[in-house]
Amino acid sequence: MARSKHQTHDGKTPTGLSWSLIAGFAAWAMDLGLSYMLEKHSCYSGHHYILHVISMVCFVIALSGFGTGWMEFQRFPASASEEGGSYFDRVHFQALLGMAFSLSFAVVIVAGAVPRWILGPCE
Amino acid sequence: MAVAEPILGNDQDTGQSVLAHRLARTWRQPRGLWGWFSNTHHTDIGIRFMVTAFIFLLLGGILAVLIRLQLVRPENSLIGPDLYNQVFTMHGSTMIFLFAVPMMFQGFGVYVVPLMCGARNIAFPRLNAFSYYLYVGGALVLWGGFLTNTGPDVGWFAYVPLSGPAYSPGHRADIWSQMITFTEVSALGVAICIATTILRYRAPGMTLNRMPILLWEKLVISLAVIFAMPAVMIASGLLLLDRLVGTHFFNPAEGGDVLLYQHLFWFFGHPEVYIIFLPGAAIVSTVVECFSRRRIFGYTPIVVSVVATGFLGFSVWVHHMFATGLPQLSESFFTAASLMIVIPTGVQFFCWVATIWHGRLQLRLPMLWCFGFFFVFLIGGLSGVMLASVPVDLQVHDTYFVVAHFHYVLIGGALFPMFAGIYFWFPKMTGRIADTTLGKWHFWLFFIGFNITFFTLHFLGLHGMPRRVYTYGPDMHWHGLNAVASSGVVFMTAGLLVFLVNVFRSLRTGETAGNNPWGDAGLEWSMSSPPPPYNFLHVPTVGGRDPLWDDPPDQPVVVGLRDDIRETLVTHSLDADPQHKDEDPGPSIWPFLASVAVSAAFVGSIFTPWAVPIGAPLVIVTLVGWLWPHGPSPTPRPAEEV
Amino acid sequence: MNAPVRRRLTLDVSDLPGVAFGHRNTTWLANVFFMVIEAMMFALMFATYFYLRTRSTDWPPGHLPPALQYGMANAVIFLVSVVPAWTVRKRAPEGDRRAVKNGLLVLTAFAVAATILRIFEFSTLNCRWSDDAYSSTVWVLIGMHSGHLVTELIETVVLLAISFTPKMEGTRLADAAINSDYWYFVVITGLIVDGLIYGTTRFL
Amino acid sequence: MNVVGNSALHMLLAQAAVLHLDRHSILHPAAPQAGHIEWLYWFIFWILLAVFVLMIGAFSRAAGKTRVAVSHPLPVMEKDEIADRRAGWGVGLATGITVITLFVVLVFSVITGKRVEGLTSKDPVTIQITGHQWWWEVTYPNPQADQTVTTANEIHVPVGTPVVVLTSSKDVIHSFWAPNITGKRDLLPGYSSAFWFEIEKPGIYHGQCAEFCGLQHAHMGFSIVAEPVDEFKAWEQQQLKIAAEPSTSEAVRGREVFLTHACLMCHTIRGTDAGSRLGPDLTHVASRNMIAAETLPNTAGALAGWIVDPQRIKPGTAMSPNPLAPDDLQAVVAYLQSLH
Repeated sequence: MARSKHQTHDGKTPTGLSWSLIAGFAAWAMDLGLSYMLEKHSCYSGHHYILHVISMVCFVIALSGFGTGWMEFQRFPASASEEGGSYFDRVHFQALLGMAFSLSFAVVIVAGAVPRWILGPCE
Repeated sequence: MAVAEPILGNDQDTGQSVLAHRLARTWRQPRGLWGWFSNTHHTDIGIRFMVTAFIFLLLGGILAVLIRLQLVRPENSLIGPDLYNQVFTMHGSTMIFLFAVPMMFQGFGVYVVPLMCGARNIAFPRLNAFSYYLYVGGALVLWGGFLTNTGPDVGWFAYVPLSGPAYSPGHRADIWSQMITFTEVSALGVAICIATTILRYRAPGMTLNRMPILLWEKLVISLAVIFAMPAVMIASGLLLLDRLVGTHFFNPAEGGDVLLYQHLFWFFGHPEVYIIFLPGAAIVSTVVECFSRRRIFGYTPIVVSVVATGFLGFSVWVHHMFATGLPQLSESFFTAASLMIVIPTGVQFFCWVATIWHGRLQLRLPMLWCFGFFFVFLIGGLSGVMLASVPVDLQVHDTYFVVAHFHYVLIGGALFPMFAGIYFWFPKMTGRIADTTLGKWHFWLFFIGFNITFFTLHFLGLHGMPRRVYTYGPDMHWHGLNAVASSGVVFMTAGLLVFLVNVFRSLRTGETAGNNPWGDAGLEWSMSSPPPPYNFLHVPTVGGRDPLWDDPPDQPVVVGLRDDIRETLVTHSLDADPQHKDEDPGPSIWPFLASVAVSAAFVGSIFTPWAVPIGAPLVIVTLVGWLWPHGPSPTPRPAEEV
Repeated sequence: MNAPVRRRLTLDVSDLPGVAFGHRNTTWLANVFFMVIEAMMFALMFATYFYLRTRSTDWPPGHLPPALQYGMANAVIFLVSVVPAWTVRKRAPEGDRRAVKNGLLVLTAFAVAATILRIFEFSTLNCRWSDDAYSSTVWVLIGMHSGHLVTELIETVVLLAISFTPKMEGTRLADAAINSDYWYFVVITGLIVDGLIYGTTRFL
Repeated sequence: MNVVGNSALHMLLAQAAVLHLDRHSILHPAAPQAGHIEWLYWFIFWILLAVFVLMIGAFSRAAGKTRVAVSHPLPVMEKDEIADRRAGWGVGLATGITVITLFVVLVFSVITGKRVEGLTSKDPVTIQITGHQWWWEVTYPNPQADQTVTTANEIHVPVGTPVVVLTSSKDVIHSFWAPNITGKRDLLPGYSSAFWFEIEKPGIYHGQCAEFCGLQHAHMGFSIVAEPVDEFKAWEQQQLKIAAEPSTSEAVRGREVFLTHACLMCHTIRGTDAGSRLGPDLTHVASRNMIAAETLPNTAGALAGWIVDPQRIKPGTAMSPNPLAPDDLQAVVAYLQSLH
């Protein structure tokens, strides 16, 4: 059996990987949760911009996940094919997933921002 | 020495058969009635889940026929309002809790996942068996109640205050709530077994980026179950407390709140839809790959889609509550999320088209059902886009348009893939191939009947027919469409009968299957059909995403697992490196006894709170019996830090 | 690994250990899933508590806040009991059966004390579950936690019983370590429930 | 998978069905609120139909192009970089179009929602609807108690005037829905909410409870009578009066029967001793077209049948059977029919 250890580990650890995998999800969950909770407050207090700030901040957080994913994707090039069995291949694949998640959830956050531009928080 | 020798070329046959004999003796399941209740092998439990769930599909189907008969003409007096309310509640509860999840998630998952992983058994086989008996317990409670005129009559969602103590006296709603607890504990138990199996029991080499799509989906579903099911347990648990001991969670007169229940219920209820649909998508991906004769296109996009669907499924629950008068902007957030969840499903559809487009399509039975799925689920998904829109939803919500929509989604997303899966794994489960001619009759009867019935319901909804009415007046002009809808039932029933005939005939006279009749890539096709009790003679290793297609004939196998005890190999969650060895706990009667004790406590608590203090010690005794270490280990095993 | 001509390539795992401690243990993983399920239930009950809070103008509605003495005593017991749990968790992988036995003994004592105090705690909540939605929530929260406490007590007693037999080896030692993880969970949720019941009724 | 046939069928059935069903149909709006929603429905419908045709076309093309008719497993195809790249472009393009389409649907949906909810007025007609198992209590609140109209199941509104509906429920959750007018709104115990509509065309529109509310959920209808402003005013004035004095001797006897039997335990007839609010207000019951929440026409026969055995007509209803002597029954019916 060719591989049973992390033979190409090279001491590299994917530090940004976890962030890229959770950033999109966390940003979107934060966006939905905060917006839902603060909508009434935003209406009563008259600070209508709060909801826009939330969606923009969360959008940036989601993109940061894409950024760290991209960095790991570059640092861990796949050896031969995207389905290789080495540690590097696996991290490479995870970085790809991280980038895709971050980007997908960034799109969802944009979709959640659309109604804020059409409706006010008091509607 | 008990360790299996590597197989030598010249002695291959003798070596294999000696090893097979030893493994068969070690992994044998006990026989007889006692043995039947002690069985903990995943293939047996998986088939039991499927057969039991299928029986409840038929029972739920009979209720559906009753509903369609009652509605076939205005002011029909076939069944009165009391029975009708029980019938539609039982239909929904049976189909969701006793059929769809146990079949699609538990049944297929328990049977296929360990085989696909290359494992000798599922992780925590006793918990798995316990979950099965608990599911049966819940099913018996619900149907026992119904047959003694105590069937729940408050809808499968049991909204408060209608289901509360003031408006539903008696024990009907209690039975519903307790049945929820049974089936949810069962689903949670299996979710833990399946998730652990996928994370720890994968064959060496099956790294994260090589996991078959079916395993990805089952992992996501297991996690969705783990996060979603607690919500319904809380909802039904608080409802039960309101009803039995006089708490006031949902009583507006005492500071309780009726919308709280809806939030809790739908926080479970919408992920539930994906818990039912994703196993179907997993089967479709597997079947499409096999019968397109090429590797599935878009492995990574499909994986991303599946995981994203699992997450997004938790953010759309409020679209069931648009009519409650929440603020418009809040509702719009959920419109956005509900529309975005279309994207991952769309991506999966596009990848399936691309796979077929660039493959060589063999339209065998499982693939035919996949095409049925494409057509039906597509319509259901598209009408779902309408329901995501708040204004349109406010009109069609709680009408037959929604009934049409979710039957397209659930029958399309679960029943069609289920038949694809049954025809696909039938050879593995039984050793015989199901008859193609009968299978085609089954498909076309069912497909045509389904569309007659449920496409018609869209129009009924648009013309204002609300759900859950036991009758309607002749002046509403709904009878024509209702008669058309009811007529489709004839075809669907005929289709199901043909299927049953096919199963029973093919079991006896079907063409024998061999190991791999379809030439598929999954590890489950590498052993004889049906699989031996130890599944794999040698635990395999894997060198690609499609093991039987990618791996060379001399792909290494694992040796060094003992064959005199039930030893299993535990590998790394991400890289699938061998880590350590575990011992399968083996068959035991205790999970069955524990489930009996738990069921008795649950059912008793409906009638008296004393059932809890009396039942709890029994449960504890059985659990201790279950977990108490039996017999000495064959050799003392040193405790080492790995 | 080299492959002679007629010999099939193999991956030999006979040297791998038969038991693993910590996150590699499969039971550890199942225990994490159990804790996630229960954490989810607690989280939903917390959400229920705050949701009902928004539906009422005063809080607690028409009751005195729960009396502090037993709840606080229990909080102290929870905090101190982390020590034996930590000992068991640390010594079990070393195969120190004596330390594990003693640790489980002390842990059992703490769990029994906490359970007894909990009974008194119920009598000083200043409300009855059937009074109103607030009281129902407080009782269910603390009742749910008591359920976990008793479950954990039973589990610890069973492990303690095993630790008096020769069966306390290998996997059972790993189970004892996992039991400590679960005790941490009981302590953390207990402290959060205390904070909710005793804190938010006074300061919110 | 006959796509064209399917859509044509849809159109045909929609056309055929609308002819009869326009009294209770989403597709026959009588108010701008339902009109906006109907427009949005068709807007999304045509988009989805296009998507459906494209997808089924793609599946049919893929299947037709590559199908091989052999039953034994064919060898697996080699990896084909070029095919994969082309498929990648195809899937990417389709995904992009999907995202854009969904954003278009989202924007139009939110804008339509804003339009539907956008109606406000300083001087609306205010109607309080309270759900009961299984009928609708309708009041037109007024600061002066004697100027408050109370009726049941039949809602009169003036044409061309904004109407605000305030909702509440006495028991379980109900949902107020008149498809020709606007979307539904749940009536939740413990909550009150408001929504607006304005009817353009005079007529009688049907509505029904849309949230499952127990045994007689099916028999919880109501009607909205939209009439010109002056007719509405006249109706309102008539409703404000106390009950008419019975003019025939039979009706006088009927009142006596009413007031000496179980009737007064639940019903109000203003101007008499009957003042309970458990059941519908009967002060002007004869002015209504239907009884028992749109279950029966308001005729002498139906009234008599309903009074004697409501449990046969609407099993589970709160009204108990009244085994009156035949002439007593006739008298009560005559009295009720005099309450215009």
